[in-house]
Amino acid sequence: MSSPISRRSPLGAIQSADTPPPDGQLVERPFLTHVNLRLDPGDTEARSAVHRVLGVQLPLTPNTTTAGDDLTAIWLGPDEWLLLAEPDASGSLAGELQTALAGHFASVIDISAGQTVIRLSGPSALDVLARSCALDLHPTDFPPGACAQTLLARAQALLIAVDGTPTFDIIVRRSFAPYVAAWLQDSAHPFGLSFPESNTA
Amino acid sequence: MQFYSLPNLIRRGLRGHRDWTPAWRKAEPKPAYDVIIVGAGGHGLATAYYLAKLHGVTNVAVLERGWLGGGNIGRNTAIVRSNYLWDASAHIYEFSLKLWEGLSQELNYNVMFSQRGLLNIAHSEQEVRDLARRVGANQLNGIDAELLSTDEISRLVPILNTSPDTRYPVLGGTLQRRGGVARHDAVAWGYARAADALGVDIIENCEVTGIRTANGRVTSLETTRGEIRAGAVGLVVAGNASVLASMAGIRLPIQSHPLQALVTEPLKPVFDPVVMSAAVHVYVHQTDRGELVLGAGIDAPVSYDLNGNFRIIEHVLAAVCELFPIFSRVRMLRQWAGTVDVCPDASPIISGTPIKGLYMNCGWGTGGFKATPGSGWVFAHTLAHQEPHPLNEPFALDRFTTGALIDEHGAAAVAH
Amino acid sequence: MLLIPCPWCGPREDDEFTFGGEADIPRPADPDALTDEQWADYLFMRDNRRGRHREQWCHTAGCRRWFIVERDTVTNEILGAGTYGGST
Amino acid sequence: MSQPFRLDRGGRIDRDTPIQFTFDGRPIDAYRGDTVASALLASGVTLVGRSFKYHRPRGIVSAGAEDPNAFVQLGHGARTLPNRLATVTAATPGLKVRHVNAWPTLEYDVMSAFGLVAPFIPAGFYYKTLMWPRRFWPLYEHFLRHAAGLGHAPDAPDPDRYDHVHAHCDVLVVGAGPAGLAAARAAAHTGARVILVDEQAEPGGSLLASRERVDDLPGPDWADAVTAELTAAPGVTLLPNTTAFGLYESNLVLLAERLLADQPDDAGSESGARVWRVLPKQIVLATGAHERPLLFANNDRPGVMLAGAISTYVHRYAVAPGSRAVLFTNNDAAYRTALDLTDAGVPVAAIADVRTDPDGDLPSEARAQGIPVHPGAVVRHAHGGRRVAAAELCSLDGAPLGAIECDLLGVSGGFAPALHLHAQASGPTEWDPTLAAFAPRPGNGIHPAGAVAGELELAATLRQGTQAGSAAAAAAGRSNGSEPEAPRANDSAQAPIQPYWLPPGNLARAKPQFVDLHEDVTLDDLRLSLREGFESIEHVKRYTTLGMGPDQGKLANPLATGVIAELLGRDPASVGTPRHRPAYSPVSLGAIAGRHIGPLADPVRVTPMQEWHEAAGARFENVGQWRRAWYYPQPGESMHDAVARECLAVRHRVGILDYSTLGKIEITGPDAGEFLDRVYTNAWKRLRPGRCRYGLMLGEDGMIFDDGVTARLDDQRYLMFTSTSNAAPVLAWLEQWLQTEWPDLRVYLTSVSEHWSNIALAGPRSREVLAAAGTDIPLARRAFPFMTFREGHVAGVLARVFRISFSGELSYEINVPADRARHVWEALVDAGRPFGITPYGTETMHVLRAEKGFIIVGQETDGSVTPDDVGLGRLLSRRKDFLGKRSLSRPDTRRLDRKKLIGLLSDDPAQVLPEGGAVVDIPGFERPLPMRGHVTSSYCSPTLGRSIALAMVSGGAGHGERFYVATLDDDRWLPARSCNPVFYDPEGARQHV
Repeated sequence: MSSPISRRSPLGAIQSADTPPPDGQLVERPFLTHVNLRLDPGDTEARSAVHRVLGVQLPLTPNTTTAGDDLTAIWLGPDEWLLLAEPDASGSLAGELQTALAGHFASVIDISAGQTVIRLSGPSALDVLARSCALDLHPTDFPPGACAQTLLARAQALLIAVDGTPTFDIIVRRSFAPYVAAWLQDSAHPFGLSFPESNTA
Repeated sequence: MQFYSLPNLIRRGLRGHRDWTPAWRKAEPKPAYDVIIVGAGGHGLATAYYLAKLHGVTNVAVLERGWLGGGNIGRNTAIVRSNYLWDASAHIYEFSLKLWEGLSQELNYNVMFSQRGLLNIAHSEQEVRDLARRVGANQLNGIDAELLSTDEISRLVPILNTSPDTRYPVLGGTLQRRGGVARHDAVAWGYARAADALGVDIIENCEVTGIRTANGRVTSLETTRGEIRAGAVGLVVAGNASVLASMAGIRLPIQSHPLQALVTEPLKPVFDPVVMSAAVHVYVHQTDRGELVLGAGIDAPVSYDLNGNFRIIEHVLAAVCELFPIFSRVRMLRQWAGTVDVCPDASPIISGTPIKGLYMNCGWGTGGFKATPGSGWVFAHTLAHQEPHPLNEPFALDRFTTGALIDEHGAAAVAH
Repeated sequence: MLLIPCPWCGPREDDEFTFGGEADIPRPADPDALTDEQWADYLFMRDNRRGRHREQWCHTAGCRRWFIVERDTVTNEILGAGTYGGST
Repeated sequence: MSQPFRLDRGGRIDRDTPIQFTFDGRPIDAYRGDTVASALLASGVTLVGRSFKYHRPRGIVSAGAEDPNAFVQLGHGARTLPNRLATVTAATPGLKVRHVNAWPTLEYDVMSAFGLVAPFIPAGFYYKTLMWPRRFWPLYEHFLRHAAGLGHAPDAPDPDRYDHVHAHCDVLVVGAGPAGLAAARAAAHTGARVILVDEQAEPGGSLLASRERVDDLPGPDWADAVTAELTAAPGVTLLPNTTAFGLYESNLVLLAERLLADQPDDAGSESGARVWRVLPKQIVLATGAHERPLLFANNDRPGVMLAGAISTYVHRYAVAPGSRAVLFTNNDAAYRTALDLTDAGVPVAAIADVRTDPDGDLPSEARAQGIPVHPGAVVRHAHGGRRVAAAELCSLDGAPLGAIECDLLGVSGGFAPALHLHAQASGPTEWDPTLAAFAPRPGNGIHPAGAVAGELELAATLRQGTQAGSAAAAAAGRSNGSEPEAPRANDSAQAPIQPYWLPPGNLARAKPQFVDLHEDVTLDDLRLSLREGFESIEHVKRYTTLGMGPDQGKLANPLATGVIAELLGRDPASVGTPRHRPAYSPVSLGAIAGRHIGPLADPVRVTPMQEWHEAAGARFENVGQWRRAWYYPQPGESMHDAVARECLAVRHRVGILDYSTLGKIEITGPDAGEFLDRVYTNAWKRLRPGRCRYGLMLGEDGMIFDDGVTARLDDQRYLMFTSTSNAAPVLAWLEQWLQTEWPDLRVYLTSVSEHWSNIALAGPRSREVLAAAGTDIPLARRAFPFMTFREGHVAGVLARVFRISFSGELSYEINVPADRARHVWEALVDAGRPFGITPYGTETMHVLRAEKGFIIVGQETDGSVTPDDVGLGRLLSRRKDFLGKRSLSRPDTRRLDRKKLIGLLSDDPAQVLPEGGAVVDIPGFERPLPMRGHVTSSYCSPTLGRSIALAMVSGGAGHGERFYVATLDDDRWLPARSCNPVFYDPEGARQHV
């Protein structure tokens, strides 16, 4: 019974071997590694242990991120972070952290399959998001490196300002991805933006 | 009391309507009353009327902080029905509905009670089950209730979107043909006029600032127009029950929330019955003026704020446009909020209190208007006999201690 | 529409939050020691104050933290906010 | 071109672009830039509608959103727009405009008969009659309803979509008149982010109809220049055709932008709309003021217009709304109109001025132009039917001054600030005696400027606007120290107005004098209201319907305040005005709903196997936002057939269920066991790693809140399953206790619901299927017993396999990462084929669990059910406290006659009892009839070959007790007997094999 194990992203990207996400302004970035990390920020030992594994410090300032070469640490709460890494890191990353944090009151949980990333970029990105997002994403209030958990229309989402293009990564739970994608698609249409075929769920 | 009738209207019309007299006197507070009702809303005025009419208690004052009928009776969506789940609720609401059916004649005031039918629609299998359970219970309680199929619903309200392709298709519903709507302000005015005619003093702009007691018994009320002694006091102050009760050191199992409502521009008639959908928190009917009146869900946070909440309006109108696609181009005219006092079981408190002579009628949540006549009737009985009528016995304050709650969340119009 | 000041995320629109009711109602240490009246008071009775009101909120769609807000229930003006352990 | 009243020069219309639309089928010539109203006036159409109650002929009164009369129906069919104002609707080619509320025609409206009986149907007449005979009310009401109403709703679903935008800025300027333009300019000067909105098609407001010069430019040119400047400025958003309709707490401002339809259609330019949801840091309120009408007999005749509106039509649209004018005023503004008309070549036959010595600059200029001015004079009566023919003047003491012929009667009773937005959010207002109107007080981030602040002179307005703009920007944290110089204007000083509410002496008795034109509320109606004790302004409003029309009483309410004050002999400030409510101008429900309709109405949550289910022909049911496979009918199968087949497959072979929607929460930390002990009714600390346990969660009121299996993954990690619909509530509930009550517990909660898909294999052959699919987990009964879990590979994917059962059969719930779930599902289906594996849906799942007497929270329970009530008392630990425990010892929860879960078997095995059906001991037709309980679940059980049901009945029931269940549609009683609620395999042997 060993047909090759195919993976399916919520927005329809199907691939057996991980490939880098296509360029574009409105695309899914499927199969990235998502690890949820909980620990007491006061436990400096634990934090440096994490630093040793990740190569970046955990952001302690609310709604900010710290980015390494192939990994971003995203603030989710005073004792909660999301680690977003390249696809192949899955499993290993969580494993290394668990080992590194042995003996500490901490929780490391791989939730890669539970959510996906939608990348929206281009000059009209702010206008598109303004259709579903109540936050002020103007660069003065939301510069690159900032992140925010909020609602897009009626779905929870995590927004990350990636660069000043502007480019945003939008992280949504798996079962809400088609809804959020449809909203973005509908909002982006007047600006001539849309998902590539493979992503229109 | 000047009798209202077409001949009188014409006779006085010929004289330019110059000799109509006030619907109720602007009474001055006397030093003492046998019974003081706090709150000149529908329930308070109805209580005073039935006290005078049925129990011969006429030395009664109704105190109102602002203008008569300025509370929830002046802000609600005027829906009348009795299809509640539990026996206790069913009995009091059905009793109330029977009073509604003769109210205009009883008060010689046309409250425009219109039994155009009330339709509850279900959007999920469990909702269908719950509605069926309610219909079953209603039928045993002698309340008219019919289970409707989606087809029957679309025949009854053709403009309702009953397509299976909508996000939450209509899977069925129930109809109470005797349900309907009434002209809410007229109810307050009609009771006020009739009570006044029986000698009840209605005192507006008279705010209660304190409740005095002696040896566990209420003795008098401090008001902005002086202290007034009272044999018995009935607090009927929707939206302020906790505040008044706290003056007597009583804590209530009540939280106050804003309830949103709105009205559209007037249209020629497009549909008849009241349509309610608990799942999407909508109830809508068309007034005699042609406006669509829509009720929405309640704000989650405790609040006494009466400025509308636009978010709730957005949600409700999205649901309305799904249910009634032709209303999408109709326009919202006015939006407002009322304060609903909600009990943990979404049922009211009509009860004595630890303080002798002090009675409360509160916690009606979204059910208050439809209960106005019945609530006044049983509360009058309770005040007159110093003990509850069987109809309101189950709605005692101590049910929250014993645990004998009457959970009507399912039957209440909106999710609490 | 309220702007709720999350102690961590700053002011956000109220639909990101869950209202948790009146604050400062600690769960009795030994419920069995209470009379039915005392238990009912903990369970159901509320101040439901008109004016200054201390209440619990959770930033459900955000950092998932519960915190305390002090608000005027008549004007809905936010008077302060604080974390558990912190103060308002 | 048949535009007799079009001036041959001037105006801001585009004379090079003639267009044509129709009014009641009659072609109307116009120019681009016209409103429907200006075009109708240009064509000499003065009768545009019939009044709401008496169906009196009505004409255009204003040039804006305050018009009480100019309601028309635009377009037809699905795109029709009822009750739109001709005064704010742009004239577009092919637009079909129809009158509302008249039949058969506007000219000959049968319902104008109401006018004849007007004396007998005053305000509130319906409260006094139509009560007898009682059964006739539906008839009366039918007639009332059809007489009332206004436009017609569309007859088909709305083809248009509506846009929603969230916006943020430092300064929002509402109104682009002189004050607003100056304010926006000043704010932009600081680099602030500015949004400037105006309900008109072009910015400028009163400047567009002004005679004055600003910074040495004609008013309109200056407005154009500033508009260009602002359009070019970075960070400034200019929104014409946009009405700020609501101001809410947190200073949330709602804007409705009218969009030109992509392709011109017969609904005209208003068919599309965009709602802006703006959260500004500061607000400049520059909404201007509404001119007040004046009272006199027949003051509602077509041709009676606001003086300011006349000037607007002359200047902006090059339309002279009449050929011979009389003006009636109590202030200087009307003189400006007189001069405008004179310039336009329209003779002004007279100006009646309430003031005895009008001597300001404007009056003098008017006199100099030879316009007859009658000081201390009033209009007492307007002659004419469908159009005013003459104005009858008299002196204040009633001495007749004769009737002066005219077809245009301009009135100006002073100006009432348009403070609606401000007042909606309970902003403070106060009575301004010099204006004789209420004006807003600044504060709370709101800066009023210009006419809304009571400033009627242009130069001062521009200064005020500039200051307000700078102040607002500064308050928003944007300031560069310098404030731009305020624009200069050359307007003339204005003499104060003289309030004029009631006509003096007997003039006040003349009929009819309309206070609210839309609602047909007359002076006599107000008198009647007060006479009958309805004195509070809210009582007057509700009794007479004053201000309740679609115009929201913009003109009527400010007038009514003064009139009522005078009738009561009270100070207007104490009379007040009816509470202002959103929306300032009506907004379509669709525009407010925005994108939240159709496919975007609400999230549709699906599992990774959705496409497979669809391909397999599944029918689906909504479970909250989830869409779940309900059953899989094969060709020709009814639901009953399909469910029967699926049930038997599970009982005799093997079935596969997509159970991914269950909530899953990982509970980690040293105190995880202690935490579970507190939230579950049973004990957890001693559960060994690798084992599972069923848990019951109560609310503090002791009622069942949720149930599910929790597994101990390792020493410090548990995985909790919640019911599908409670996934989010349970997590929130657990977090609340953890964070607010038990912060000392070292526990972390993480939702993994979406990461793990859950595939349930159920049935005697499931072990073989799992083995065939390929797994490294030892499956032997002893190696992997019931109520344990193992980690290992299934079909090559790392999985958590739980040996738990919701069907009572040998069963494995296989959790795999969602992105690989489809692969595993297909592998299992392939592997299962030789064993006759059958996919089953939620309906079969329900039947199977009912056969086993397993409850469903929310179906057997309803928030008033305790564990004892459903026979789960054994799960209540005596040795520890847990949430809800104390409530179980209250008198009512100890009652013996509480409703208990029982099994019910109808005497007729083929009869499926109705779910929800009432259960009684003895049937009968007396009402009320005592009820024992109700049927909670009822199915045809293929396994048992008969119907089964679960019910909640008071006191419960032993075996074989007689009950009757009422049918819901045909008054029949179905006999049934009670039984053990576990209908199948009561020993539970099958799940242990």
